[in-house]
This record gives sequence, structure tokens and C-alpha cells, in this order.
Amino acid sequence: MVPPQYYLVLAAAIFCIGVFGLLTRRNALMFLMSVELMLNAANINLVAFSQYWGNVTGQTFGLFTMALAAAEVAVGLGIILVLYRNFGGVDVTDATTMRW
Amino acid sequence: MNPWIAIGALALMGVGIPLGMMAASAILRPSVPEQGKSATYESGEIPTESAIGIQFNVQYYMVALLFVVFDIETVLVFPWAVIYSPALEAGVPLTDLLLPMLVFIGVLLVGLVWAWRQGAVNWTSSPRATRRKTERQS
Amino acid sequence: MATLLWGLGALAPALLLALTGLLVLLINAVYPTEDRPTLLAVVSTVGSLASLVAAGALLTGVGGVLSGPEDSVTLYADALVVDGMSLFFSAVFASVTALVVVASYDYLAENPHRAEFYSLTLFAATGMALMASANSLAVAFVALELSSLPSYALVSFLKGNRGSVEAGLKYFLIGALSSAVFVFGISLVYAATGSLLLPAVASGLTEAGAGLAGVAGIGILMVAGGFAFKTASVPFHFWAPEAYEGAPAPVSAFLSSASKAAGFALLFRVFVVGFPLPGADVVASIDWVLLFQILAVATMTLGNFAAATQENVKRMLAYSSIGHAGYALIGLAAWTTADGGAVMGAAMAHLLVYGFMNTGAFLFIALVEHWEVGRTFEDYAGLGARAPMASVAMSVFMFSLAGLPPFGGFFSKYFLFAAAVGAGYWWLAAVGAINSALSLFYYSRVVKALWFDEATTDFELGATPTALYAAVLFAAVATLLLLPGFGPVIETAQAAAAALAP
Amino acid sequence: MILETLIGFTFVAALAVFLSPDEYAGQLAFGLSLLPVVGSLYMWSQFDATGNALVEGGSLAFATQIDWLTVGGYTLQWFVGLDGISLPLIVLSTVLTSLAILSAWTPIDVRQSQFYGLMLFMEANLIGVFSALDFFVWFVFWEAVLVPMYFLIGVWGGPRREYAAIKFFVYTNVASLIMFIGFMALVFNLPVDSFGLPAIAGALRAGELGGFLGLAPDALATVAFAAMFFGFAVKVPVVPVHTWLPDAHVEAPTPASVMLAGVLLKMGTYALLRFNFTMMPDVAQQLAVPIAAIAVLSVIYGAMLALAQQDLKRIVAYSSVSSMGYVILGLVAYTEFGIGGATFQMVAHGLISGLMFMAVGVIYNVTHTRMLGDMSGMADRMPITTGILIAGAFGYMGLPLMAGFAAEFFIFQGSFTSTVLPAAPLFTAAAMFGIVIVAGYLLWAIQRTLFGEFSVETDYEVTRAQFHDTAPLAVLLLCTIALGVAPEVFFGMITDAVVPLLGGGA
Amino acid sequence: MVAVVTLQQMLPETIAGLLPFGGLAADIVGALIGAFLIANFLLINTAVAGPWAKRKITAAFTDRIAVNRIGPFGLFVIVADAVRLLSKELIIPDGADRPAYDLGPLLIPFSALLGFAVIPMGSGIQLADPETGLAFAFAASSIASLGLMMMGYASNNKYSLLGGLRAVASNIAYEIPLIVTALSIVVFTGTLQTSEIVAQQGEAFITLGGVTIPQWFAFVNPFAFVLFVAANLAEVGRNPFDVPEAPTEIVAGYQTEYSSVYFVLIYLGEFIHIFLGGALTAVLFLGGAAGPGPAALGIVWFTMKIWAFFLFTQWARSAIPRLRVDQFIEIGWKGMLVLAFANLVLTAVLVGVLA
Repeated sequence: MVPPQYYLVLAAAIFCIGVFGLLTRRNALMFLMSVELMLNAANINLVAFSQYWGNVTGQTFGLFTMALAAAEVAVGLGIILVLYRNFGGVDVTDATTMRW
Repeated sequence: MNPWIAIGALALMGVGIPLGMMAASAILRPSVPEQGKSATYESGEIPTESAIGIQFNVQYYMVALLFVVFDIETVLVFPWAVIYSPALEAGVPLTDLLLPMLVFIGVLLVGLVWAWRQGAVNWTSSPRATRRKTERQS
Repeated sequence: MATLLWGLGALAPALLLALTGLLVLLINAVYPTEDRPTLLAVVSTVGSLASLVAAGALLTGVGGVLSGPEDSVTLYADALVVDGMSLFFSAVFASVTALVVVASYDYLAENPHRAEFYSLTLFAATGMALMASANSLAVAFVALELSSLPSYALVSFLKGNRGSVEAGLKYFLIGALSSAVFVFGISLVYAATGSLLLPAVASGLTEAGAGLAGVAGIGILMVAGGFAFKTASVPFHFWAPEAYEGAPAPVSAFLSSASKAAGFALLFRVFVVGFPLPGADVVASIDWVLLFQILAVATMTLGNFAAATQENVKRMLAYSSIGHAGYALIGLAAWTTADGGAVMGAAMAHLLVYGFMNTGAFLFIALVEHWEVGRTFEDYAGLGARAPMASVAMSVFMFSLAGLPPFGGFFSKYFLFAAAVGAGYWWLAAVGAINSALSLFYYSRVVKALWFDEATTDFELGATPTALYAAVLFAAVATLLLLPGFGPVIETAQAAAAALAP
Repeated sequence: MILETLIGFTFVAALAVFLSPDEYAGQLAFGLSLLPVVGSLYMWSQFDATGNALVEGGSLAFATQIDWLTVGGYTLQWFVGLDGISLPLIVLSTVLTSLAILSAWTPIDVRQSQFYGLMLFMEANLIGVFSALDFFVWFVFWEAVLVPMYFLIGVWGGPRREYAAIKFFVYTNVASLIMFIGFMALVFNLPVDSFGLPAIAGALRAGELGGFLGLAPDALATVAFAAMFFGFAVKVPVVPVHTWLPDAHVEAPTPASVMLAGVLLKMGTYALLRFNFTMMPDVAQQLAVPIAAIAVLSVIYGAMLALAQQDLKRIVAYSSVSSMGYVILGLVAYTEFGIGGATFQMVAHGLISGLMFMAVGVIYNVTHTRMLGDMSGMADRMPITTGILIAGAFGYMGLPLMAGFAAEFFIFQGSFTSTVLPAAPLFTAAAMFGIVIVAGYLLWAIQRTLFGEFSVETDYEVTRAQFHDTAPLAVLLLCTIALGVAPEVFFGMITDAVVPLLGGGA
Repeated sequence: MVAVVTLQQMLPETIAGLLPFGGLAADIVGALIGAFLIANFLLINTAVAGPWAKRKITAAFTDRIAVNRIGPFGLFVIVADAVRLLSKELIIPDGADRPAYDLGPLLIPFSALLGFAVIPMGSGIQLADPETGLAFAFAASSIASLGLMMMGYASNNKYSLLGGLRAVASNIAYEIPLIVTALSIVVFTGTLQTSEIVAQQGEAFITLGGVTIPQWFAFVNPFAFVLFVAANLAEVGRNPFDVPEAPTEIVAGYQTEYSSVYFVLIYLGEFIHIFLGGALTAVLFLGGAAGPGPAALGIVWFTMKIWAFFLFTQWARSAIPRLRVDQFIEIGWKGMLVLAFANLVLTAVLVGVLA
């Protein structure tokens, strides 16, 4: 059986990829995808350690995480849609009517 | 043996066979590049601008959102459906098994009814159609 | 069956909110075309008030669910816990929701999507109520999202308004990021302890997940990050000014009061119950008291200094709410296993008072936006002569936020700082006091603009929006009455907080 | 219950006036403000307290004590009551408030309802300040007095009103904060379970103070005393923290400066007496010399500054700084006549300075100037006003048969015979020198403005003041003379309340 | 019951048993051979169905005589067509989004084939029997909609784009009723393991006059059966639900711009998809490979069942007019979805009350 540390490393790597994409991409959709990546990294941990500890808590929570991720995307797409309508683009740095 | 080995093998076939057919056709087929042959089909007219990035009916987006909601909900129903009868046989009281799922589906149905009445699943809302509807009601 | 219904009874505050939200949706489904403002508003208000009553009743032992604020029951395989703390916060959420709903009756005067607004607000409130009674990290995350997702939609509710959309986008981006961090932290904690139930997590940490101690530490840090977003404190605070400024003012009120309080409710419970401080038997944990001391000082100082430099009243309030998050963080920063109840209860009480005064302040902004007067201090000049009652209310809020007698804010701040001193962290109290003194400067700017300055342009206010006015005045009266009536509040809060400590 | 009724009624009256239409606000406010006057006079007639409220053995009048809330082992109470020191000040506040309201009819011509509402709101809080015996009740009222004054100056004040209002607000709030911290440092190290002032005073006088942060009890007591003294000194005010006062007075509308000089300054000295000099007599006696020095400095310096002013209002303002100096000198003397006279001076000066500001205001209403150079010979046109003004000035100078004379006589007698104050005669003599200066500048100012032949640059006919302008002046003058003729009416109960203090010292 | 119950040897194991060597190598080789056999079995079915049977059936419906020149009953037209199509020139339209344009046709047969991995075909022919068989089958079969979308988008043709969008819309609209209906069966079985599901249908349901009717879920819950078949029609995009292609509206939708081998692949994929739909119907409702006679005949019965479903689709294609797209979507969301949920809840309640 694969030792749990490997899963941790894998998850951490995916998470970092997500963070990287999040920091480098200015396209809102890319941002969403990066966030999905981070959430899935969490899912990997949850499922892997659900097997490691021998209880299904992690797997169940993984399901919930997926559901919420999808819901988040649904809301996010809605917001990005109105963003496109108002600013004519999906570049997050376009929207600067207020100063940071 | 681990079933996934076999499944992987079939996946391999699923990729290999089409690739083989492509290869065969690549050997057989001629290639006669010709002006206008590669124009996209628009009923024989000269194609207008590219099709990529044209705007289409927003209803597709609505439907997609609805799908996200209900697909997720299906994911959550799956485990319930699987353990339902085993749990019954294990002697779990029916209410504890059934009521939560009924509540869950009920909430979803409220959402669906709302979306329905808001016209999220009405494909066309052309004035003519609505007028016909009203005439039918009257 | 019995357990199920009994659980429903114990969760009445949350369930009432949820049912009201569904009811609003159904009403809108019955009348999809014409909007029924009064019907919807009345239903939503009644629902949130019912939830408030339910919370109060349970808290005082009616229904036999709880014997008092120090009692607690767990439901549904310990995933949920109903105790004094959760009910206390449920009361806060319910009252803020009621205020916001009443106020938005006028604010949304010609908005066709009234029903969506109300239902989203109520669902968000439901999520908050669940956050307050989450006893498992899974429930915590789900409830947090349930309160966040409607909030994203609410912030960008004015589809045509660029400011609102931009605010919604930024709020959503930071929110999505922080929720990802949060859930990854949870997964790490689960990796180290093998459970998501807070008590089990605590014992798991004490038994040490072998070589996974460091993992647990990182996980706890990430969870703290998620909370930092929800409570708009450093380092995930920078969405707050944008979101509060761009959002419709009632939504800003809702977020900056209820949402923040919900974040703190969960924060308190998770860290006190779930993450024991490193000690003799605890191997895998971090000294989060130190962490929150740093965060508290940074948050309150940053918030106050930034607020002092603002020209836009709404933005000033946004930064000041960051500062108040810093004050509330003292509840954890001065936590001691011996007598953490006093300081944490004081923080809870402060959040309650803050719920009224800050909501009222933002609702006054809503009133001004309704009159389309303007957003900067200059635009507020001369309002005192034109709308005396509302301006008196706003002055009350400002002085109370600054912590001056004779308003509720004075007592809540005083007891918070006094409790910090009592816990031995007198320097935290000192920093807080200095910050409050500084905050008086920018709060009094609003009062000065309202009463002293002459209007630059001769403008006329439109008709008086009754519901909005009523909400503002009610918040002001509550802020005043919370001074003489502070006794039960602080006593309940401290009893509940003390019961929380392991 | 009569105190609660009084305070509650005044709050309600404030709200009613605030909501009333501007036209009738003045009359309504005056009418409503008469009831507190009646109430306070009734309390005076029924007064039966003996001894000092904060010293064991004293009995209270009209006291109520209700538990409010209990936090962290401390019980907060609604605890009010009167003794011989607080009653005269309450009478003073009520009387002065209603007269100030009357005097506001002419000058205040915008947003009247808000103005009078604030005046009544302030009156309610003043009654609270002088009757509260629980620290938090007292502090809430104490701070709540500042808010209406802030608005009164900032909204209805003169050209530089915002500067004056904010300066006043910041000075007094910072002072309150420092005082608050000092007092908390004391309470948290005392074996008390409530914030009741008698309990705290008893514990402090019994020397049960503990150490804090490595400070020895004595050192802590000294620090706290200093902090509280500073906090109250700003309110009094004494040199060198007096600089907010002239600005506030000059910018404030006449009724507001009447209240400010007549009552608000007394809050500072009252608090000094109640907290510093009652609770920590030995510390006070250790620090007697510097305090007395500050007092004399205020007397002389204030008088000097007054001498240098051109603006009548500034003159009166600085003169009140110097008069407050007498009060502190009397307090620090720690003799029956010293403290008693100081308390009596609070009342007397309240009446007289109110009278002066009001008279100046009346003249200003007519001439729209307060500059010495701009007017002369007012006596021709406004005989009554000028007559009263002159009488008031003599009261200031301590002319016999006037309240001022009685007060200053008591103070000097007390401080001269002081045992705790080294070189008491020296300080007394120095302070007496202040009187000469007062006489000097007042006579000079009066001579320049009121006599000589009439000249004011106005484009209209200067006429006599209206009746409702001169009436309050007359009333105040009568009160002053009455107190001067028969000081016992107050001095008896004051000394009765002061004597117990002296036992506790040294 | 949730525990993994392997009723019989899987096909790869059988083959691996025949191999001279053992171990992991044997497993892998056996799996490959088994997969190859099953893939070819499906290819043959499709080859018969696509170029020949389809035409014959349509002709029969329209009272014509279709292909009858080459070979007996014109059976060799299959070969002819294959050669003809493969040797056609491949025309890539201007501005095609290249990798997507090529991947789409690959994905469709891939997804359909993959779905068969868990289908028990009787006589011990089943490639794999994981615990999550049913879920896997649905998952694999819905990869296709991704391919359709890619094709529609990458062709740079407005008809194709519309076709692709419609395809996705139809898939997502009818996938939920499909799965929810399947779940109503899972509520009976309590497992997702296909072999287990089939095995449970072997038991006797009722006996009418000496004839023992097996507990096929088509008999137990005919309502679900009807729903499932209808949703399945939409999933495989046949009349009356062939809105995505709709040759007369949007000239074959997403496949407008595809020719030569790509066209073959798409065609192949669609037919395998039909068979997969049939297979799922059989497994869930028609007792899998069960039938009279010895169990060795299972594969025959299975083939007959999936062909029956194929015939049904063809009959529908010729007999029923196509829906308008708006009717199509609205039926999906307002009709099928609600009915599917009603069915699920009803089933659960009945099972709970009866049990």
C-alpha cells in the first residue's frame, strides 16, 4: 500500500499548482479552475487518509466538497457573466472602479 | 484480480482501435487540396465570419446551471440509494432513513418549481407563444 | 423519530430561517410576474423574528432542550451542537437579518428581484446559524459555504451597477481562495487526527498523529486563514473595503455584522474545542494564542489607521469594521484555559452590540444612498438639519462605535478590555484602548459633517422611506438600551463561553 | 425616587422639545425646565442627610441603590444619592439651566428645537453627575455631558466653532480616558466587589490598596492620583491645560458659555473633591505644595491673561480660570473653611460667571460686538443691563454682601489656617494678590465699555434689551446677593459634609 | 450485501487461467485479450447494424427494398462501405480548432466502448466487475458529450456549434432522469455491482398459472422501465430526440464538417452507444443475459436484448417525428425530471413500507 506521505506530497503539489495559477492568471475563469485544483488537492488528502484511518468520514466529506465546489462555480460563473456584461471582459484587473 | 486492470485494457482498446482505423485510412485516402473545398458549410453560401465566439441563446447557460445543481444532488443521492435497503435490513427505523432524503429532495423541488416559474427552463419566450398560451387559458 | 423531531426543535432558530427562505421562493413562484413587496417583506421579517424568539426561548430553557446558557446538547452523531453560544449568536443573526430585511423594503423600491434578495439573505442567515452550532469540521465547511455563496450573489446584486459587480467579483475571488485554503487545512487536520468531530480532533491531537504533528500545525494555520477571511481580519481582510463599499448598503450591513459574527462564532468554537493548546499531553498543535495576539493587534491597528484616511463614509465604515474584528479577536488572543470564559464572553457581547450599532450605521448609509445624496464626508454636510432623527441615530452609532458612554459600545468595549486585563494581557487592552481613542477621530468626522458643516449644494431629500427609517431608529434605540440592559447579555455570553472551555 | 423622576423627566422633556416645532421650542423648553428647578428646591427643603456621602458614618438623602449587572466579580449598581456637597450644585444646575434657556430666546434663531433639546439633555446628565454614587453611573453621565456641549458649540457657535468644539471634545475626552485608566488601576487592586464610590473610598482611606505591575501601593496611589488629577484639572481648568477654555467660551453661544462656566467647570472641581481629595487624602497632602502652586499659578496667570484681553467674553473666561484657582487652593488647604469655602465658591462662581456671560451676551445681542474698543457709554442706552453687569463685576471682585465675597473669605480663611499646607500664608497672600488684579481689569473694562459718551458703529438704533433678556440677569443677581447675605443656607450643609473628610487625613 | 460478491469468474481470469504462465503478466495479457475480444464483438455488431441493418429496417418501414446487390441480402455492403469511407479524402475545414477537432471523434467510440467493461454479457463473458459498476458505466458513457461539444466547437461551423450545444443540452437534461431512474433500481438491489444486480433478477417474482416470471425489474417497476428507455433514447440521440443532429434543421449538427475516417468513428461511436444503452437497459431491467435454456446461451440472449433495443430505436427513428428543441428541453426538465424523482421517492417509500 502506498505510504500516506506520498499522498500528502501529491496533494501539496497540486495545491501549489493551483496557488500558482491563481497568482499568475488574470482571467477570472482561469482563477476558478485554479481554485478547483486546490479543492481537489484537499479531496485527495481526504480520500487517501479516509483509507489510511479506515473510516469513511473523509470520503463523505470529499463528496460534500465536490458539491460545494460545483455550487461555488455556479455562483462564480454568474458573477463572471455580469462582470463580462459590465466591463466587457473577464480580466479580473479590468474591474477597478474602486481603488484597492 | 483487480478489475481495473481489465478496464484499463479495454480503455487501451478504445483508443487503439480508432487510431488503427485512422492509420489505415491515412494509407488509403488521397489528398487533393483544392481552393474552396475546405470552406465551412453554410448552405453553399460563402461563409460569413468565424463561428467561434458567436453569441448564442442564454438558455443554454441557464440549463447548464440547473444541471450543476441537480447533478451534484444526484451525487449525494447515490450513496443513500446504495445503503438504503441494506440499512433497512439492518433494522434502521424507516423515518431516519427516508425523512432526511425526502426533506432534501423537497428542498430541491422547491428550487426547481421556482426556476420553472421564473422561466429558467422555458426555452422560448416569444410574444406569439405567450399570447397563444394566454388565449388557451382564457 | 423522536430524536429526529427533538433535533428539529433544538435547531429551530436555523430551521425557521431556512423555511422562511423557501417560503419566500414559493411565494415568488406563485406570483412570478408581479412582485408582492409587502407580502414578501412581512413574511421574511416574521420569519427572522420567529427565529429570534426561538433562540431566546431555547436559551432561557423553554422547551426543555437546554437548562441554561451553560448547558449543551449534541445532535445527529455529534455533528451539531446546540448550546448557549450557538443560541446567543443565532439571536444576533436573527436580529440583524430582521433589521436588514425591513430596511431593504425601501432600498429595493423598484428592484424586480426582491424575492431573490430576501431568500438569499435568509439562506445566508441559515448558514450562519449552522456555523454557530457546528461541532464538526465538515459541518463547519458546509455551513460556511452556505453562508458565503448567497453573500457573493447579494454583494453583486445590482447587476447593472459596476461597483456592485466589481465588489461581488473581488469578494468571490478572495472567498473562493480562502475556502480552498480552509478545506485544505481541514483535510490536513483530518490527515493528522483521522476525524472531523471537534472533540475527536482534540483527542487525536493529544494522542499525536505520529509523524503528522507538523501536518496538523499547518492545517490549523490554514483553517485560521479561512476564518480570517470570514471575519475580515488580517491577512484576508482586503476584500472587505471593496465589498462593503460596492455592495448595496443593506448587504454591507448584513455582511459586516452578521457574517463577521458568524465567523467568530465558528472560530471560537473550533479553536477552543477542537485545537487544544500545546501542552504536556498535546504534541500536534500550535500556540494559536500567540498567533491571534499578532493578528488582533495587526487587524485593529491596520483597520483603524486605514479608516482614518478615508474620504468615503461607507469605506471608512468598512475599515472600521476591520478594526472591530481586531477587537473581537482579543476574545481568542487573551484566551487562557483557566478563565477564558470571561474574555471570550466579553467578545461575544461586543459582537452583539456591534451587530446593532454597525448594522444601524450601514443602514443609515442605505438611507443616504436611497436619497442619492452622495458618499463622501462632504456630501453628508447639512444632513443634520434635513433629517434630524436619522442623523441623531447615526451620531449614536458613531459614538457607540467609538466606545463613548452613554451607549452600548462603551460597556462592550470596556468589559472586553477589562477581561483582557483580568486575563493578564493588559498590553492587549492598552493597544485596544489606544485604537479606540484614535477611532474617535474619524467617527466624529461623520458627526461633524452631519451637524456642523453647511451643505455645499442646496439639495432636497425625497420622501421619507418609512421602513428604512424605522430600522435605523430601532437599531439606535437598541444601541442605547444595551447600556442599561447589558447585564443579561454579558452574563449569558460569559456563562456560555465558560461552558465552552474544556 | 425623586432623583430618578427628576432625571427621567428631564430626558423626556429633552426628547419632547427636540421633536417640537422650532417656533415654540423656546417657550416649551423654559416651561419644562421650571419643573426640575421646583424639584431641586423641594429636595433642598426636604434635605435630611448628615455627613459625607463617601465617608462612613454619613447618611444620604433621596438615595436609591439597585443592582445593575455583575461581571467578573464586580457588581455595578444604579446608586444615586445626595449629601451636603452635591445638593447645592444640583440646585445651581437646574436654576442656571432654566435661566440660560430663557436667555437663549433672543440669540438662538436657527434649529431652536434641537438647541433647547440639547440644553435639557445636558441638564439631565448634570443632575446625574452630581448625584451618582456608583462609578459607572457617574462616568456615563460625566461623558454624556460632553456630547451636548460639543454640539452646542459646534452647531450654534461663532465663526471658528468647529475648531473650538473639536478642541473641547478632544481635550476633555483624552482627560477622561486618562482619569478612567487611573481610577481602574486603583479599583482593580482594591479588595472591593463593586464600583460604589463609598465602598472604594472606604477601602482607599483604609489603605487596602495593593500593588500592580511591580508598583508599590504608595507609588501606584501617587500615579493614579496624578492621572486623575490631570483628568479633572483639564475640566476645571487650571493652568497649563486651560487653553481649550477661552476658545470654547468665545465661540460658544451665550447660553452655552453660561452653562460651561457656570456648571461644567464645577464638574471638574466637584470630581477633584469627590475622588482625589476624599479618597486619597494622604497622597493629596503629600502633593499639597505642587497642587497649591498650580492653584496660585492659575489665579495669577488667569488674571494676567484676562488683563490682556480685548474681548469681553475672553476677559470673563480667563477670570473664571483664576476663580477656579481659588477653589483648588481651598481644597488643598484641607481645613473646614478651606474645602467648605471651595464648595461654596463653586456655587457662587457658578452664579456670578453665569451672570457675567449672560450680561455680556445681552450687550452683544444689541451691539453685535464684544470688543472693548468698539463700544462705550452703553449705560446711556441699557441702564438696567449695565447696572446688573456692574453689580456682577463687583461680585467677582468679592464685594461684601455678595456671594463672591463670602466664598473667597472662607477660602482664604481656610487656606491661611491650613495645617497640611506648608507656608500656607504665603500661598494665600499670593492668591489674594489675584483679587487686586481682578478688581483692576474689571473696573478698567467697565469704565471703557459702559461709561463715557455713547458710541457704537451700528446701522440701527440701539435700544434696551427685552424683558426676557434682563429677567434672568436680575434673578441671578438676586441669588448672588442672597447667598452673600446669608451664606449659611448652603454653607451649613456643606461644612456638615466636609468635616468628616478632615478626620480621614494624615 | 455491500461486500464484493464475485458471482463468477471474469473473462480475463478465464483467459489468464488458460495461459501457460501466471502472475501479474498473465492478468495483464488475459485482460488485453479479453478486452480485444469484447471490442471486436461490439465492432461486428456495429458493422452489421450500421451500414446494413439500419438501411434494411428503414426500407422495411418505408416499404422499399434496400441494399441487396453485393452478397447475400447485400451483406457485403458492409465491407464496401468500410473501404469506401476509409478511402475518402479527409477535409479539414478552415479555422478548425485543431487538437480538439481530432480528439472529438476519438472520444465518442472510446467512451461507448469503455462503458461495456462492466456489462455482464452472460456465459461468463464479463470483463470486470467492480463494486461501483453501474456508476462507472454511466460515467464512461457520459464522456461522449464532451467529445460532441469539442466537435461542435472545433469545426468552426455555426451549424456544428448549434449541434454541439444542443447535444450537451440534451445530454445534461436527460442524464439526470436516467441516473435517478437507475437509482430507483439500486434502491431495490442495494448495490451498484452489475453482476449482483443481474443475479438478483434471477429470483422468482410471481408465478402465474405455472409460469414463473423472474424478478426482472421491468416487471417489478414498469414505470421506471418506461422512463429509463425514454431517457436512454434521448441520451443516444435518436428520434424523437435526435435534435442535436436534426439533419433537416442544422444539417447533422456537430458532424457536419467531418468526413472520411472521422465520420466513421463518430458513426461507430453512436452505434456502440446505442448498444450500450441497450446493455444497460438489459442489465437493469431485463435480467441481463438471463433467458430460457442453459446458462451457456447467455451471450445469445444478451445479444438479442441489445438488438431489440437497437430495433426499437430504429423503429422510433422511422415512426416518430422529431421534437422541436424547446419542447425537447422542456420535456426533459419539466417532465422527465419530476417523474424520475417521483419514481425514486415512490420506490423508496414502497420498499421501506414493504420491507
